[in-house]
Amino acid sequence: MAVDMSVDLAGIKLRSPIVTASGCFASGREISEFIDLNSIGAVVVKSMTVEPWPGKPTPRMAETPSGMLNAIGLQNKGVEHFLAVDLPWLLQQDVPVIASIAGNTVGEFIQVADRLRRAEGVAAIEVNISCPNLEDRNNMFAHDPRATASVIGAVQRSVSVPVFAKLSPNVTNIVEIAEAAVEAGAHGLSLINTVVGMAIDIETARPKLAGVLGGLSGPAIRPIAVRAVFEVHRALPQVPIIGMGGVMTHEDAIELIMVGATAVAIGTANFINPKATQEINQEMSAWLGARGLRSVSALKGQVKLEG
Amino acid sequence: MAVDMSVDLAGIKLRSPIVTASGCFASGREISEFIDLNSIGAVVVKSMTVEPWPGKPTPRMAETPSGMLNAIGLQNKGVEHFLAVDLPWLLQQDVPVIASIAGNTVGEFIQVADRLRRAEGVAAIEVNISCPNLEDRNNMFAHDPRATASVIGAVQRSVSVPVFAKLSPNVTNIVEIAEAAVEAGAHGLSLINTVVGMAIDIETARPKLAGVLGGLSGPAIRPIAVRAVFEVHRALPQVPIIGMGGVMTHEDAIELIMVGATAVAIGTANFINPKATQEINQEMSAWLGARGLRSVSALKGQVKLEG
Amino acid sequence: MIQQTAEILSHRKLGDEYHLLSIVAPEIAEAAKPGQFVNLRPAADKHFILRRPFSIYRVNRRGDWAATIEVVFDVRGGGTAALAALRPHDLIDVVGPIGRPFTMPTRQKSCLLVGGGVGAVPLFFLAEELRAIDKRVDTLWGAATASRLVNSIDAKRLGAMAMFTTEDGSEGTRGFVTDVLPEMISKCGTEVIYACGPNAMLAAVTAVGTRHRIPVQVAMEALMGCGIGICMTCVQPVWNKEGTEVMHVRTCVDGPIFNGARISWDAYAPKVHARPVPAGN
Amino acid sequence: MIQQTAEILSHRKLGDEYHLLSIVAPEIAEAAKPGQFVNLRPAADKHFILRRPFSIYRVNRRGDWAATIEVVFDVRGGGTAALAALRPHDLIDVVGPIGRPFTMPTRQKSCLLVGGGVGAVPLFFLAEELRAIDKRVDTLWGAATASRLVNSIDAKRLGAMAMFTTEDGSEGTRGFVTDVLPEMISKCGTEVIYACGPNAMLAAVTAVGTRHRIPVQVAMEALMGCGIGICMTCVQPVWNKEGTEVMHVRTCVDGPIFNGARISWDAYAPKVHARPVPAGN
Ligand SMILES: Cc1cc2nc3c(=O)[nH]c(=O)nc-3n(C[C@H](O)[C@H](O)[C@H](O)COP(=O)(O)OP(=O)(O)OC[C@H]3O[C@@H](n4cnc5c(N)ncnc54)[C@H](O)[C@@H]3O)c2cc1C
Ligand SMILES: Cc1cc2nc3c(=O)[nH]c(=O)nc-3n(C[C@H](O)[C@H](O)[C@H](O)COP(=O)(O)OP(=O)(O)OC[C@H]3O[C@@H](n4cnc5c(N)ncnc54)[C@H](O)[C@@H]3O)c2cc1C
Ligand SMILES: Cc1cc2nc3c(=O)[nH]c(=O)nc-3n(C[C@H](O)[C@H](O)[C@H](O)COP(=O)(O)O)c2cc1C
Ligand SMILES: Cc1cc2nc3c(=O)[nH]c(=O)nc-3n(C[C@H](O)[C@H](O)[C@H](O)COP(=O)(O)O)c2cc1C
Ligand code: FES
Ligand code: FES
Repeated sequence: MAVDMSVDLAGIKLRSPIVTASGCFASGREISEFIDLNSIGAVVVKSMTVEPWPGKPTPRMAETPSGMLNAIGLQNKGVEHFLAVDLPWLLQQDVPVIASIAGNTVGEFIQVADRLRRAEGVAAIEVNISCPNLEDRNNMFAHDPRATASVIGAVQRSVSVPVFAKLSPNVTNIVEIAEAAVEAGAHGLSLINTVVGMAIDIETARPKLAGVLGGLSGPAIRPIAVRAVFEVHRALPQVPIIGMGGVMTHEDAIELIMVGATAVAIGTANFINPKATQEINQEMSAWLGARGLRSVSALKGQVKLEG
Repeated sequence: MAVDMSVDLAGIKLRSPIVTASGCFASGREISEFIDLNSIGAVVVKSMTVEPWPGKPTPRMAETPSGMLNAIGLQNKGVEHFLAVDLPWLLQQDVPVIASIAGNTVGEFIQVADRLRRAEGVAAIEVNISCPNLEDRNNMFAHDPRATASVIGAVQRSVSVPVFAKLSPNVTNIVEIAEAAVEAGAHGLSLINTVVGMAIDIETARPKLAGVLGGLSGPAIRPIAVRAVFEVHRALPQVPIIGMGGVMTHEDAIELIMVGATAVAIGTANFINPKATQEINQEMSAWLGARGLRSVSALKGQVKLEG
Repeated sequence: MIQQTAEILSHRKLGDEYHLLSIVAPEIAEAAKPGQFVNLRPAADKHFILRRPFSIYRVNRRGDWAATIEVVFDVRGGGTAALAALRPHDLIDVVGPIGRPFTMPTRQKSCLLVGGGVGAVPLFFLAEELRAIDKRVDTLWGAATASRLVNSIDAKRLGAMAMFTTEDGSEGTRGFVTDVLPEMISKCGTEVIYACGPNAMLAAVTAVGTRHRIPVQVAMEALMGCGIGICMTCVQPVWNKEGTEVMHVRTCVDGPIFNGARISWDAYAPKVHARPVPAGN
Repeated sequence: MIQQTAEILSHRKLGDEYHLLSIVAPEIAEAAKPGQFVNLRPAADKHFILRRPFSIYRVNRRGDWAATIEVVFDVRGGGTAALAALRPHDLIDVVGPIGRPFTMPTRQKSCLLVGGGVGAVPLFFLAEELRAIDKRVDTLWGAATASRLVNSIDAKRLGAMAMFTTEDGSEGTRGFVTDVLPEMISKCGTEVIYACGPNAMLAAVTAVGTRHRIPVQVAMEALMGCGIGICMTCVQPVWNKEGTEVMHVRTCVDGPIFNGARISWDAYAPKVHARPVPAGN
């Protein structure tokens, strides 16, 4: 008896709960040499901005215990390049496309959203609000409920597809931000983005990243991701969540689903194993089958607290 | 030429910058079977409360990639036991004693501080404000600048020794909390406490911790600790910092000193290697000597950002 | 307690399921008493893995400088898998001997040792020491199935009388140790019971012992963060002397051997906070 | 690019400082071109460690199913230490061949290969392929000291003329490759230069080449998060065709071979943000 791996994510039908984490899959072309894109649930592409962004100087990466720090600076070729080159290619691959968008002002977010609205074939939009807000002393949008609401509200009014707010774990109360995003019209939530961290090369006394601070990802942050998904799902049980953070195996993905994720995004794992998404999908299906479970959606939010 | 490992921590003369992290060394008696307590800078004891606390049910621990989650619930025998049993023993060991105190109300913190004021031989007090505040819907004191200020202010007025505020990394802006603590009279800051996390046993669908949520410690969180010490030291360069979080080796300790820590506390590393504090101290001294550096204090805050 | 880097003398399988590691650790072997354990670091993995506690199966004090301790384990996860990969001459970081050992009987002459599954391990060492002080030793061994019994050949010879129970009947009596325990007590004139195994078994054995007014010493397991008494992860719910209050007592250094009658067995019903609040460590 | 678990055929030291791993990987060996690299996973450590990129030193296509690729490395940190521990028959996870290879000359006949330290590695494969298409190959090898030269015995025989420089004079001319480069160019009638080594050397070689109006192809190194083009950690500052703007171009899949004249060498002066703001990934 085959296991039903399909899930409904804010009205989008996915073949599998396993999707890609923005910025860890480019737009899928490179990885398509290793896996069947239509074996996974959706491709979430690298965050795009109105104009091309050059990103930060190098070094942009440092390895840490069970994790890595990155300070890429959202290097991307801009929304026009996405529409002209990446999207047409993706649409031939028979996999839902989720466009991640970024900006430094509400206006920039709106401009990208506007261009995407007029494009065919974008299944949903993920709003990467872990960006410095030029209009507010470079505070991250995601660190303030008001800034979060204004970006999400504006994007949501400009497009007709479901909008996911991508939350930052670097806050005192992630539930407060999640609620602000949902009240502003977010149809779903993606969490978590990277945890801000830093590393020093003690021989040179220099930061290992040219950007000084970076985003921590990988297995090291998984317990932080599980907690975030757990708390947000408890507060907003109706809101679909794309859970992510340090997922390397199908067990890790199941953990996030049990605390409330509808879909699970794979990020850093792709760097180590280009086949990670496809393999995790297969192994999750086998795990469910071995336990006589017929559909992955049955696991969602099943964590037992009492008794 | 011997290396001078001594440091001045808020007026307390320490033989070494290597101290113990509260709750990871008990009160030193067990570990004294493995190391010379007077080879380290100070013993920071397990947080104590007015009355004995039973702590949380088990399981209280779960291993995670490069880290561990704990939910001990501050089990301790109370301040009277500390004064009657632990302190007298510690005072024979010729090592400065830093008493960590905890409570669920400002009043409880004051009561512990009062008892300690009348005791001889406590070199400093570390205030563990990562405790649920019963008077404010169980919000952590450390998550709110006002609550932080009220606890630190009250404790600081009740005692005559230096007061260290132990900060939580689970906040949007740790500098804001640090400033509130210092304005309220903290002589120094200890950071970071554990990062809130969670883990599920997917076979039973139960949280791995009876307390559900737990504190993540160990190498996994080191980049978070480095960033926290870096930012707090930049904002408050005059304030002495006890840095901690995932320090396993002398290189890790040096990293924290380079971003501004005056002393470095060793926590989880003691569990794996009971000799960790002493070995890190020796290896740090050797590292300095090999580079012709004559004193550890020369490294403090030496991280190079420009050019 | 001491910490040392020790050499693996030998590694062999004990039956289909268990591994026996013999570790050269003279000082630990010298100091070790039945019921104590060692805390092993599976690998000097720079990404760190906590130590793993293992009961001392036997000590071999012949040839002082080469004196060894033996541990027996089955592969459960990452740590025991790493231990199972150790070869002779490999080095391993050991802390031990740890914990309060079994208390040797003074007046009592007739001792019954009850082991469940891998819980049988510390009873081999105990049996030798009891016989060395001329006590009568009887043994009762239980497991889910025959292959889960630890070294049943030697187990038979450890004492005057030996009985086995397996849940599937593949060896000895079908059922649980407690099904034959009362019968053994009367046959052997048991005056003191030493038990090690799953909590459910220890609770049941304690109940039987109490009914027969026989003291029961139990060896408890717990998740251990440090194994040396500094982290408070390993606590058991134990009644205070007065029986007025349940205290959280460390298994590693205040145990692992407890008076069964003092354990608050019903505290093991899983308790989980309904409204989790961020944990104070 | 393919990913496969491959078997180690052999592992030997190459001089005092370098290790040579021969890996059975027929498809990768078949597809590999000079200048390309493989991305190796040092250990299937569950706590994870990123892959490590290594130039292809040589391929051995004899006996198709057994065709091998060879990598040469020195131990720098955890990853290379793990690779240095590999034994014949061990398995390793390999991704490759990766990147844009050196461009083979069409008109030009006379090629000069310039290698600095371990940067010499990809030039061995290149030299063989150039000679296979009847090009004149001359080689210039530099290092801090003799022991840092990769396989100088074979290096001597790779081309018509071979010169060595070491900073301490322990082999060949004392100094840097650029001290003898102009002389070699005129002696050998060099028409195209292939260089691999530290950035400072590549910048200097490119400058000399440009002065002599000789195209210089450089093999660049960078920290690599993924090695397959999806993470953007490995970028180099490269002038666009028009020379109007510096773009950040991926080393792994758009390089590692670049036209030296297109690299914005002065962009390498360490740049660090004065006022760090939390990084957007
Ligand atoms: C005092 C004492 C004596 C023990 N003696 C033996 C023995 O003689 N033979 C034997 O096979 N086992 C014994 N155990 C259990 C043994 O420690 C665990 O099987 C082992 O730690 C599992 O590690 P792992 O990495 O293979 O499993 P994992 O599941 O990967 O372990 C994950 C975590 O759970 C902990 N853990 C898992 N199971 C147990 C358990 N039953 N008790 C305590 N911690 C556990 C591990 O320490 C680790 O922190 C003993 C435990 C204690 C406390
Ligand atoms: C295209 C390419 C080809 C290479 N070819 C060779 C070769 O043929 N022989 C050889 O010995 N080395 C080569 N290197 C360098 C080699 O990848 C590093 O020496 C190796 O990754 C160091 O890993 P480590 O864990 O031992 O060192 P660590 O210092 O522990 O590495 C820490 C981090 O730094 C990275 N790193 C360290 N040094 C370098 C470096 N010079 N370049 C890129 N990443 C680095 C590692 O990947 C890791 O992420 C090449 C690098 C690149 C990019
Ligand atoms: C190199 C790198 C680049 C990333 N780029 C983006 C990005 O452009 N937009 C975004 O929303 N998240 C980005 N992220 C964050 C990931 O999408 C993901 O939230 C995070 O890495 C945690 O998941 P992981 O541990 O599985 O990698 C990036 C992460 C990494 C490691
Ligand atoms: C088991 C355990 C118990 C702890 N108990 C306390 C405590 O009582 N008071 C306190 O301020 N911090 C406590 N901490 C936090 C540590 O002091 C330290 O801040 C944290 O573990 C990070 O350092 P580390 O990674 O070196 O362990 C505890 C940590 C652990 C792992
Ligand atoms: S395991 Fe740490 S106190 Fe027992
Ligand atoms: S290393 Fe990831 S893009 Fe080149």
